[in-house]
Amino acid sequence: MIQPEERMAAALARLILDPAAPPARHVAVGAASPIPAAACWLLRKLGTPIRLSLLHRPRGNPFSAGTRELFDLAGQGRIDLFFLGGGQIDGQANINLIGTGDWPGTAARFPGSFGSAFMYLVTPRTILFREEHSPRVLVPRVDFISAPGLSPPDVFRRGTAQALLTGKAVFRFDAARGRFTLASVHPGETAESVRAATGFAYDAPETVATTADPDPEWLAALRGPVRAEMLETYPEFCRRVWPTA
Amino acid sequence: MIQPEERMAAALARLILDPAAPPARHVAVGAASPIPAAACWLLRKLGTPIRLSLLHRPRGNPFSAGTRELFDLAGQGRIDLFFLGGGQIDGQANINLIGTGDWPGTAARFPGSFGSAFMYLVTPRTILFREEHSPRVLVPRVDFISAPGLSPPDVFRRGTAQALLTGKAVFRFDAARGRFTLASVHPGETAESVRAATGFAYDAPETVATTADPDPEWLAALRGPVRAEMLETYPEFCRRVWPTA
Amino acid sequence: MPLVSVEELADLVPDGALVALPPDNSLVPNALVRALIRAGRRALRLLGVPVSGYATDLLIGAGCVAALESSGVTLGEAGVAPRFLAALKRGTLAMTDATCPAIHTMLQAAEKGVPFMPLRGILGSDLLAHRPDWKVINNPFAPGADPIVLLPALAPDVAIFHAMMADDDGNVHVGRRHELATVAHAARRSLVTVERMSPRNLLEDEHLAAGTIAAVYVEAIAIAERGAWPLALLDEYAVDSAHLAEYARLARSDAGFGAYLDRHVFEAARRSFA
Amino acid sequence: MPLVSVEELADLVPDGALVALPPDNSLVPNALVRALIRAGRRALRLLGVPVSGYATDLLIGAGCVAALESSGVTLGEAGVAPRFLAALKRGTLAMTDATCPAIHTMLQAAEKGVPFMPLRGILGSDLLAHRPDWKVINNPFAPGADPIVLLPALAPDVAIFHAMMADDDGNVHVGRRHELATVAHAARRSLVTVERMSPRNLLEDEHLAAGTIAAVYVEAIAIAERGAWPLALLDEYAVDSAHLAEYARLARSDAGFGAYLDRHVFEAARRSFA
Repeated sequence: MIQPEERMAAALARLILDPAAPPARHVAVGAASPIPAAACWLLRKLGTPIRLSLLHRPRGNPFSAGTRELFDLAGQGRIDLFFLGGGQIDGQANINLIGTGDWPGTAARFPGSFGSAFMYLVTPRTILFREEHSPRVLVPRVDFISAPGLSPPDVFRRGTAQALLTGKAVFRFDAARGRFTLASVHPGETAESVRAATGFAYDAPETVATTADPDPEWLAALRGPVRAEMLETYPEFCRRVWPTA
Repeated sequence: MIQPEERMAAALARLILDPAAPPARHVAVGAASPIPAAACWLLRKLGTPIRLSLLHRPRGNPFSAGTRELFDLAGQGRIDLFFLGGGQIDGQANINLIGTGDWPGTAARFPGSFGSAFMYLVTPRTILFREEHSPRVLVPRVDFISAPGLSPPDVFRRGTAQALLTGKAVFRFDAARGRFTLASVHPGETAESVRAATGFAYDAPETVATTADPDPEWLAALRGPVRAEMLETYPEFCRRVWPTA
Repeated sequence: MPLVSVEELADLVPDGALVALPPDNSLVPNALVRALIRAGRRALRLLGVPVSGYATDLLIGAGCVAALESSGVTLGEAGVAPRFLAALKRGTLAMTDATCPAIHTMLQAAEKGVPFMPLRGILGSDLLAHRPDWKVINNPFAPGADPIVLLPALAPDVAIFHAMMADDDGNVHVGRRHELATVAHAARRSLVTVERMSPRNLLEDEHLAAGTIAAVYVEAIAIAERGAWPLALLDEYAVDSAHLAEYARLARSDAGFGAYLDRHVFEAARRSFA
Repeated sequence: MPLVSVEELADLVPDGALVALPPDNSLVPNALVRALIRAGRRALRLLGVPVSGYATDLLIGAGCVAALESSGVTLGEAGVAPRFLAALKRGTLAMTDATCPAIHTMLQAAEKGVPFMPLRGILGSDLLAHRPDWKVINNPFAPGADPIVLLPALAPDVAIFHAMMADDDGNVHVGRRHELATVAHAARRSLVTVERMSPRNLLEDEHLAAGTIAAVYVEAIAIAERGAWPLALLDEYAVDSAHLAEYARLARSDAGFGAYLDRHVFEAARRSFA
């Protein structure tokens, strides 16, 4: 029985490997991102030479100067890929981590913008990630922009969203058109069920692919060495996804 | 027999203690300044609670981030007093550590400006110090300004020279008038011998005082505990001034 | 360097002070935070460096806080920060949103004694519209149009944190947590709790010196064993996840939070003083 | 992380590179400097971080250097830097004068990935007139006139330094010498010599981690025992003052400097390879 988290980790791993995207030699993953971390560990365990910086790993992360060093590295363009989520994400790849209603979130308050307002612009490649796929999260227009998906041409920006992965589907983002295209739907979903759950407009091919399951080698890696690596940093996640391992 | 270096250290110590000058709670001393260092150690050993930061002491200096931390502290205004020398010093308290002739010192080249261009403006109080007292060093106008003695009113500046100590005399600097006044001449010098050795114009009282010798208590401190503290950081200086101690 | 009690250390934080606090993964001075609550401190303005968690939620719930500037407020795996959300809803907390590297940059500017520092990014974020203190200029080094954000120096009145050890001169060891060095340098004064005293000077040891914050920045020190509890202290002890989960559960309601405060802030102190 | 010989490390520094060097009191990679001279490297542009001494004078005398940016050039207690003065007089060296905190600031800007940083002071210094790359603006946060200097980011092509140890992952330990961390972060790549390898990961140790520069910045490492000689290495060995005095004496003349090079750079290597 493949867990949804395992499928999403595998889908992220395939997005990271995408040869059409800028290279991902150094990937940073935040504290609240166990599935992106699993995807990166999966690639490392399978031999892809990516440098992986886990921001909140208590020891052995590459930063001797705290998380400020991550932002400095990213400012230099030395972090190739970052993952961002959002309380809301809209069809132009804007993300909102502030809240809804009046500023600073009188209807619903999200945790805050963290590094997103900076990382989204200075990182050559961002993968948006949010498990909940609903019209509440995927909105026509975010209430507030923590970090914009698109910038005017005179604004310094190294890249933007490559894709959006949710619990139901994979979307690709076309920065030139400022629009998502449905790339695949996860097993159990259809083009129609995804359309119904998505608040923003997007393009879709006539026949939509199904997101591939991780093959047995990947599954074994996830449940073995990847889980072992993640146990210290993401104990709750490991207990939930791999309770009997 | 009192050494000239001992007399200069004592004269500096008295200038540091001057109650009319801004307080000197934290004093920084550079690598090339053994006499200022001796003055500060003298005050410490005699019980004055000044914090003394020796920039090039290999261990135990207060900077865990190298000399950059000194400049950061000074930038905040947390270094109260600094010592500066000059290949040339002029009557407006400008100092030249660059050289003479054409830029960057085709006639004579000095070592370079070090931190002077910054420290002179951000430190509330500077004591200028140069052992050689000659028309070659004390000039009407420096060939190049490493750091200016005076700044226009709109330029951020916390202070300027309090005084100038040489091997022959002590001068006070009046920033409002932009002019030195002779305060005392060392034993063996006269108002006339100092005037003859000084290239810049300055004021002098009708009767000029003689720089006081260090009293026995100060001499004993210099030759005992001060020398012991300085042996590691300034070995050549200690061997020269206190060869038989 | 005065070695004082944790209660005396709390007395050195005045009402209304701008107080910088480390994030939950790094040397949070929870013993001092509890002492601030017992001392009835009011109208504190907290700064998350660069984010906020348990200690901030506790202080807000206890009524000590008038304003918060932070890039994120969460209890991590224990979930949302319930007292923060409640105060925001009631309108009793003035919230200023930031982004992590902007907070680091504003502190770096204060550390360096410069009035501002630039930072890439941020342009196009609604944060900017709500930060009249952040300015946009054109990069003077660019040949053409190149807008860039300038952030003002931010010097907290007090930085408070917990460290592994201090020496008699007042130097304190924080190991690799160098972002704490920046805030300690930037703040007007630092108040520090430590697990223990070191018998030797920390700056004299080449290995320890690199992770040491010099006494020049430290105003007073108190010993507080397990002073970061229920959070972790580097290699020394782990986070008490069960306790944080209990906190997250109780703090959902005013009554539950009150019971938590009674038990873990007030009664615990009475027990230890008895 | 490739572990190479010192000669191979020298091969990674191209002719014409902008090379950052630490000051004489701090981890100067003299074994690598000698290898650069033996390799006949030419047209290097040296950056003193923030000042320059023995290693710079040696490279200038050996004809490896076209340009130098520094805040001061001296052999300390051994006196003036004779080959620097000779090259300046002959007009074979393009000298750019700076002031120490400006060099730190330009490197900090590169470290942070911002195009510039401000710095107080400098106004009224003739340095400014000879630095067209330094700009003065009015502080946008000031209500009135408040000129302030902006310094551009400066990213050296290569930072070279000597450290106490490295681990198998390529992390290197420099102890308290954190200004080296800034230049290592700012440079496009760092080439490092070390006294020895560490059997354990330096970043896994809370004490050592604070003084460790992460492998992400390091391109290659070579072992060079006593690699800072004749300068000091922190607590490990002291400066060889007698040797520096001999250097200062010999380097006063072209012939004397040639004899010094033969003996201490070329012959010493032949002896160790024999």
